[in-house]
Amino acid sequence: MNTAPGVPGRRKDAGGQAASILHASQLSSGLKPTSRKSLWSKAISKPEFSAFLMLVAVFAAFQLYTGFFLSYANTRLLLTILPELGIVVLGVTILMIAGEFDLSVGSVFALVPMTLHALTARYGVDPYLALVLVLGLALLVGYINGAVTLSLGIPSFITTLGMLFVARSMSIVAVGGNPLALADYPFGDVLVVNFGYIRASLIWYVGLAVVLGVWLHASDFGNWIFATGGQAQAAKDLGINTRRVKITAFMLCSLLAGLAGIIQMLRTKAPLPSMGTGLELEVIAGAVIGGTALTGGVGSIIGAIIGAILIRSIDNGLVMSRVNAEWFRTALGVLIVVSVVLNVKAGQFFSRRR
Amino acid sequence: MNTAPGVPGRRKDAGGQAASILHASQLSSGLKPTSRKSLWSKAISKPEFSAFLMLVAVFAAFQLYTGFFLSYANTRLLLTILPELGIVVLGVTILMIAGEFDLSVGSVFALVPMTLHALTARYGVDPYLALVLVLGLALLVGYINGAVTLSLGIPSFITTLGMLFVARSMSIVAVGGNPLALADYPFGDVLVVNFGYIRASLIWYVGLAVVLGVWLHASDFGNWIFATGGQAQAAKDLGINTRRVKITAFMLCSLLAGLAGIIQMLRTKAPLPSMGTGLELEVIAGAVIGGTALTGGVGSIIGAIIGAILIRSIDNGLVMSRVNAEWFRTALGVLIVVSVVLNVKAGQFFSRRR
Amino acid sequence: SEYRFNYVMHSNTGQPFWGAVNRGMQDACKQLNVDCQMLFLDKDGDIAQEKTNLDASIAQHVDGIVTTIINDDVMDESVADAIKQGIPVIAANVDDSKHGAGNARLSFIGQDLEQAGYDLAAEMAKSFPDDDVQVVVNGVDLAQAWAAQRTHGIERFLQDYKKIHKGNVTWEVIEATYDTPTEQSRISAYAQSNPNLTAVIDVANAFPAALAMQDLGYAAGKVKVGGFDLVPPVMDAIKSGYQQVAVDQQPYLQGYLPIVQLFMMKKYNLGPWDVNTGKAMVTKDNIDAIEALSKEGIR
Amino acid sequence: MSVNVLSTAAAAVAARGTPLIAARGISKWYGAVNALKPTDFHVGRNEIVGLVGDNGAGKSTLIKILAGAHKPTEGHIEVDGKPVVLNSTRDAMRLGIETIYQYNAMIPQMSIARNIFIGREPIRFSLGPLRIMDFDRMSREAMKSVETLDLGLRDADTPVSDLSGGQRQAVVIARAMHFKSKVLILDEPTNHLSVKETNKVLDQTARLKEQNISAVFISHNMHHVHAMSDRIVAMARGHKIAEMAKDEVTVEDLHRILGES
Amino acid sequence: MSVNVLSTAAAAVAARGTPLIAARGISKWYGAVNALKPTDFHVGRNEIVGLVGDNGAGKSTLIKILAGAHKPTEGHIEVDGKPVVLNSTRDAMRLGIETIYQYNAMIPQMSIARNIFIGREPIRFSLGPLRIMDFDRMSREAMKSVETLDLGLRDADTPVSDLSGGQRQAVVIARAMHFKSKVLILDEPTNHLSVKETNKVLDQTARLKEQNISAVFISHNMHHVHAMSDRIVAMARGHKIAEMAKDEVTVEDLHRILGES
Ligand SMILES: Nc1ncnc2c1ncn2[C@@H]1O[C@H](COP(=O)(O)OP(=O)(O)OP(=O)(O)O)[C@@H](O)[C@H]1O
Ligand SMILES: Nc1ncnc2c1ncn2[C@@H]1O[C@H](COP(=O)(O)OP(=O)(O)OP(=O)(O)O)[C@@H](O)[C@H]1O
Ligand SMILES: [Mg+2]
Ligand SMILES: [Mg+2]
Repeated sequence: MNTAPGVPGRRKDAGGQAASILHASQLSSGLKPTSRKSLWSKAISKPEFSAFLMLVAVFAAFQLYTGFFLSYANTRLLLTILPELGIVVLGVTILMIAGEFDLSVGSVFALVPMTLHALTARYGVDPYLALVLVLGLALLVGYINGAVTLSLGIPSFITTLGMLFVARSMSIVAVGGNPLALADYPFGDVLVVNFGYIRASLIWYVGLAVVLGVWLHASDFGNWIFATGGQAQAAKDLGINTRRVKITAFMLCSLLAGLAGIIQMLRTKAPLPSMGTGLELEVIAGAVIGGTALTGGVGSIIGAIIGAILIRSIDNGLVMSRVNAEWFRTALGVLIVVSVVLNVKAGQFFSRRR
Repeated sequence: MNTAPGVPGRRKDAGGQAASILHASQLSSGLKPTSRKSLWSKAISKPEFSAFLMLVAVFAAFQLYTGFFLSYANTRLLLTILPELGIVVLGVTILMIAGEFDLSVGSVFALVPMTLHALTARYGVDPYLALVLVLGLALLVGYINGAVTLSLGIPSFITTLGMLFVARSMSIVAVGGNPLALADYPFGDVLVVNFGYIRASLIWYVGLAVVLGVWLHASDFGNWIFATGGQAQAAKDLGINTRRVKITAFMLCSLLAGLAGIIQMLRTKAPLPSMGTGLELEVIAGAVIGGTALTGGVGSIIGAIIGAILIRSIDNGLVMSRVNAEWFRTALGVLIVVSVVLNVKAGQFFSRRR
Repeated sequence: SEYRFNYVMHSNTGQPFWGAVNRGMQDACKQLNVDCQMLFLDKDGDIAQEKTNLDASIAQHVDGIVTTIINDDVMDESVADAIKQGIPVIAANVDDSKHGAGNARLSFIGQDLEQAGYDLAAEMAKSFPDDDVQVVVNGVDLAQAWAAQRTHGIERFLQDYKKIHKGNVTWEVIEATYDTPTEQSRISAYAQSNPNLTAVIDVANAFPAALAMQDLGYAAGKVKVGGFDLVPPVMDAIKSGYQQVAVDQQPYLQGYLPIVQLFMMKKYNLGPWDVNTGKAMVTKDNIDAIEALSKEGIR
Repeated sequence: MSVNVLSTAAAAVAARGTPLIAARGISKWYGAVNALKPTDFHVGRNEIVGLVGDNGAGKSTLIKILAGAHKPTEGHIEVDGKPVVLNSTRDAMRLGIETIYQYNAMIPQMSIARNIFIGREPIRFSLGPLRIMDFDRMSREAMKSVETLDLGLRDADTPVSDLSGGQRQAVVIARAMHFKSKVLILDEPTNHLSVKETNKVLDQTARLKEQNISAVFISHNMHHVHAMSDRIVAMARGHKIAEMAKDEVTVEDLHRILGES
Repeated sequence: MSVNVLSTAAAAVAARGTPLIAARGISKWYGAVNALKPTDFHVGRNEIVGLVGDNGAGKSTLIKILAGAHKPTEGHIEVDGKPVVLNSTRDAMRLGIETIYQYNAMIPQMSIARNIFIGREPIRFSLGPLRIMDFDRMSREAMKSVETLDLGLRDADTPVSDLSGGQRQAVVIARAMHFKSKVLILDEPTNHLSVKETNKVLDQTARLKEQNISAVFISHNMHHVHAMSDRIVAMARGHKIAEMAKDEVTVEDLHRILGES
């Protein structure tokens, strides 16, 4: 409810997307005389640009205030913990662009590694086979989310809220009563090995972001994702299988959440079924801060990355700034709102100038 | 994203509300020959009717399975805990009808009673004065939520997510380091006194529901709330001050959350700043189960009541059914989805028959 | 089965600690052939829901109830009510701070949270240097009673310690949560902005703090780390030397013993008795012996 | 016929006396877009004014200012010769200016009766700030208004989303007529409507004058505009480019003026 | 002239040989609503068929079935005389049937180029399932198609939400022409468009025949229908009620037929 921020250059219509079709005629002069904009002015009119500015501002402020924020050790830490959140934000951003929600990512973030852990440590399943099985499980969860939502015509908010409970419960069932030590995963190094400054997980994150970025922004399927989230009926009329697009996005979203959970479990060597509790709100906040519209059809991978970095940095920077524990969440809440506001305002400012 | 369930009798258009205007011409035969429906057929075509059926079905199933569910002791328990959730659902339902979200209700549910507690127990402020002050605080929080959302043009999802953190942090600040015993509240009895089978809070809940029901469904302001959430631009064009309507709804929502928090604190005699953590999702689920549209403009007080009862009963009924702890939330998640699905399907079934 | 017992507690299902308690309860129930149900919460420490679950158990007329009394007032009425109706109620894990005087529960099986915090801090202080000491306490989420009580115990020790210690003693309480990456990030950030940090004392699993030290490239033991409860990553942290102490309160016993006790009370009319399930300090010295048991979910 | 017929029209005004509403030199900027250049416009008593022009010419902008939905950047509005400030559409409605907007004129989820009375609900009784609507009166009066338009609607509780496009426009017109406004502004009221329903809307508009209601009629269909209007104003790129009495022009003239503009 | 001119029209069909597309006895139920009664309909080679009728008469329903967007409840479709089953709009597009829907024809947030190629993106190269779009070609071809329509558009990357209504319709027509479809279906393409832009759309439609493209033209403006069509089909309440060659009727006849229906 309420359209998303960060869509500069277009007037906000009360009725949202549909209205922007309706107001066709009002917009006839919308075509600026300078249609051939320079690359630069094109870049600064994008919502990601203002998110990026936000990022620079936040980094500069924390660094000036703490003196440590951009130190080797701290950036190393941030780069260690970023991928686990960031990978989930990638999936949720794409799903939100396709016009749907997923509240179950936090639970899937636990379910997948817990099942992997149970299969290997308890039942002695071959780690590779187990990995394949649990990634299949992640896809299945996403498929169920999508199929229930679309076939029964209920909001994904509800379907995935249900899945939030179900998947969390399942991850507890998976580990059972007695905590077992983590099995040895031959692929552990590939996912999380520490290279000194960075870990393998960062390479995975960057790699996934690049592949998904290309897929979303440059491939035909990506085009269909934007079309589906932007105006589902039109997309359907143009022959897009919007059901398939949405279900793919649901499945991808669960898959990435599960993968991120595996990475966290392998890195911390801690198979805790409580992993990722409350992650869903953090992730959606990250996506929105990065310029993704709650109403679908608008968003980007760069925005998803910036949003994830912001969420992680604000938290870390506030502790460095020695904010009192009691006031910590006040600062966090204010910063989230401020970053979205700046995002919107910066977007408007730059789009007015073009 | 995705329109709300439970709007029987109207086709679901891909484009949502705006589309239903657009498709005017397609609907010309929508006016059924039997325009003068009987009261009964009118009643069964309402989404609240199917929510009510759901309720009866759930009650019957739990009673048959457990044998205790509808016992004196258990219904007494249900009626004791219902008002605290129910009052919050009332506020959120009205806000959602007006087209906005509030994620901060869970934190306000703690902030208001904690501040009341701190004012009286720590600073010795007169309880009545303190009550007035904290209800004013609740209104202020709602005002800030609304004013920030509307003035800065950012989604209420983000504003109230920020407020979720801020208000929680404030409630911890309020109680400070060492826990103090609850002061004596002369108005405690008025709010929560135990009459044997029911408590005063139930009377408050019913009273509020009646007053708000009349206000929402029969008063001019209620008409404006539906209009604002249904099609904000049209409402504005018709001279409705949609900003005022929305801010009022935000303030009411916070006020009710705060009041419910006070009731819970007085009933449990426990001033805990963690009260109401995670309440926001439960409350929105209750509203949606009761037929409120996530997109605004559709919903009812009866639905809000039924939704709250369902959320509370499912939880309690599962306890009574001795569902294994590990599987408990699986059952909860499935039941939430099933109840919304039945709600939608029942709505469609009955509306097809009219 | 002969009896139905409910175990009403205050945590959500995600905690491995409670997994062990549940396991103890299940084992006892199997051995005694009784029908047991453990009632978890949706949200950790949601006292209103715990009370509701307690009331629902009473409404169900179960034969006995085990509960955790995480607040001195909230549960009083319901517990008294149950006992009046002939349902025995015993406390486990957390007791009323005034013990039997503050609540009608028949007995208590578990650990004194505040005291355990005190003891953990005392154990860690054994390795503190003679000069200035700077401690950070991760209070996890001070809005939750168990966390606040342990924090309080830790702070009480530090106050006492300050009086006898030669060097300066300073400490700060932060809420770093127990979500692994968040806690790691916050502890790490704190350590960097306080390069003279002596110790991190955690009121929950301390392994994220140990991980933070490791990832910062600190030598093992440069910053002392201590916390509660034994789970595999905690044992790894102790073995690696990044965590010095973990307080084990033997959760298996907190699940097993209350059921046995209720059974005895119902079947043979035996009286209730208190059990201290211990405040065993697990360190590098005794970790190996304990690990074997932990693998079976008994410790 | 020349495009420059402003003088003739001015004479017509003089004949009719003080205009009901008049816009004096109003202009409008939306940010950097100058949607309306300083323009005079008026509606006389018992007069239907046609307003035509290209997409984006500023027609909707002009009438939104008259309706109080937007504030002019420059200039002012006069009603019955007296300058007024319209702070909201409510102010305009109070002065008898009723508008049917091009888009989003109704709340689809709400009933006919409620839609007609939004913002002007009849109150049965008040309890302090709680003003209870008079549902009976709303249904009754809604039906009465709607019946005069002969739509085959028999239930004022039908949600508007169940109506056809023509029925919707009729309800909007009924709303305007119910409140006995002095001027009714219709912004492209026949879009998407069939021949039959278009005829009904045109009929109803023509009958407004019987009730002493003036109107502004905006349409891209020159046949309709010519048939309905007493006077026609043409706009292009925010300017008024022509103003002419209906008898002075043919439909073909109109096409030519707009085609060249 | 009588309404019953089906025979004359049938003769016309015979003259033109096998129709490009034909609907044989198709009907459509939406739940309990019988939107379309069993109906025959066809489009010949190099022919523009006008489709008229009341709101809710079933025009959009009929063409949505031809476009593959809905499945008929009964009956079947023939293309070039051969029965086909259209499971999606993609099937229809593949057979050369391109449609401009009455509502929601575009994704407003997306650029002109992307809108033109949605679902039929030119691929530069593929890496397994990852098919990378050829942006250059998309921009180039989009511009080329759009330029032929003379719209003053110079940047194919402009989002559609920045275009005027007429420009949008033109882009949709450009899309249809780009893919060299055999039949173009236009469902009320001139709604909300000004005289000038309407003329452009009518022009473009008229020029379709030069490129050997047939068309179905739906409108409530009988002047436009009459000007554009070779043959006109009238519908009412789900039935085809009349079918006539253009030369057999006048605009007034059409008004009468629809007014009486
Ligand atoms: N709210 C707004 N914000 C910014 N620009 C606007 C707004 N409303 C209209 N415009 C611009 O103002 C100009 C005039 O628009 P207006 O709606 O008045 O045209 P119109 O004559 O009604 O056109 P149509 O016949 O298509 O309805 C257009 O260029 C339009 O893009
Ligand atoms: N998706 C749908 N579900 C149910 N009923 C529908 C649907 N689409 C159309 N109808 C109904 O089918 C009938 C025919 O509608 P259709 O859209 O084909 O009319 P039309 O001739 O195109 O009218 P218009 O000129 O107003 O566009 C109408 O009664 C309409 O309400
Ligand atoms: Mg207009
Ligand atoms: Mg149609």
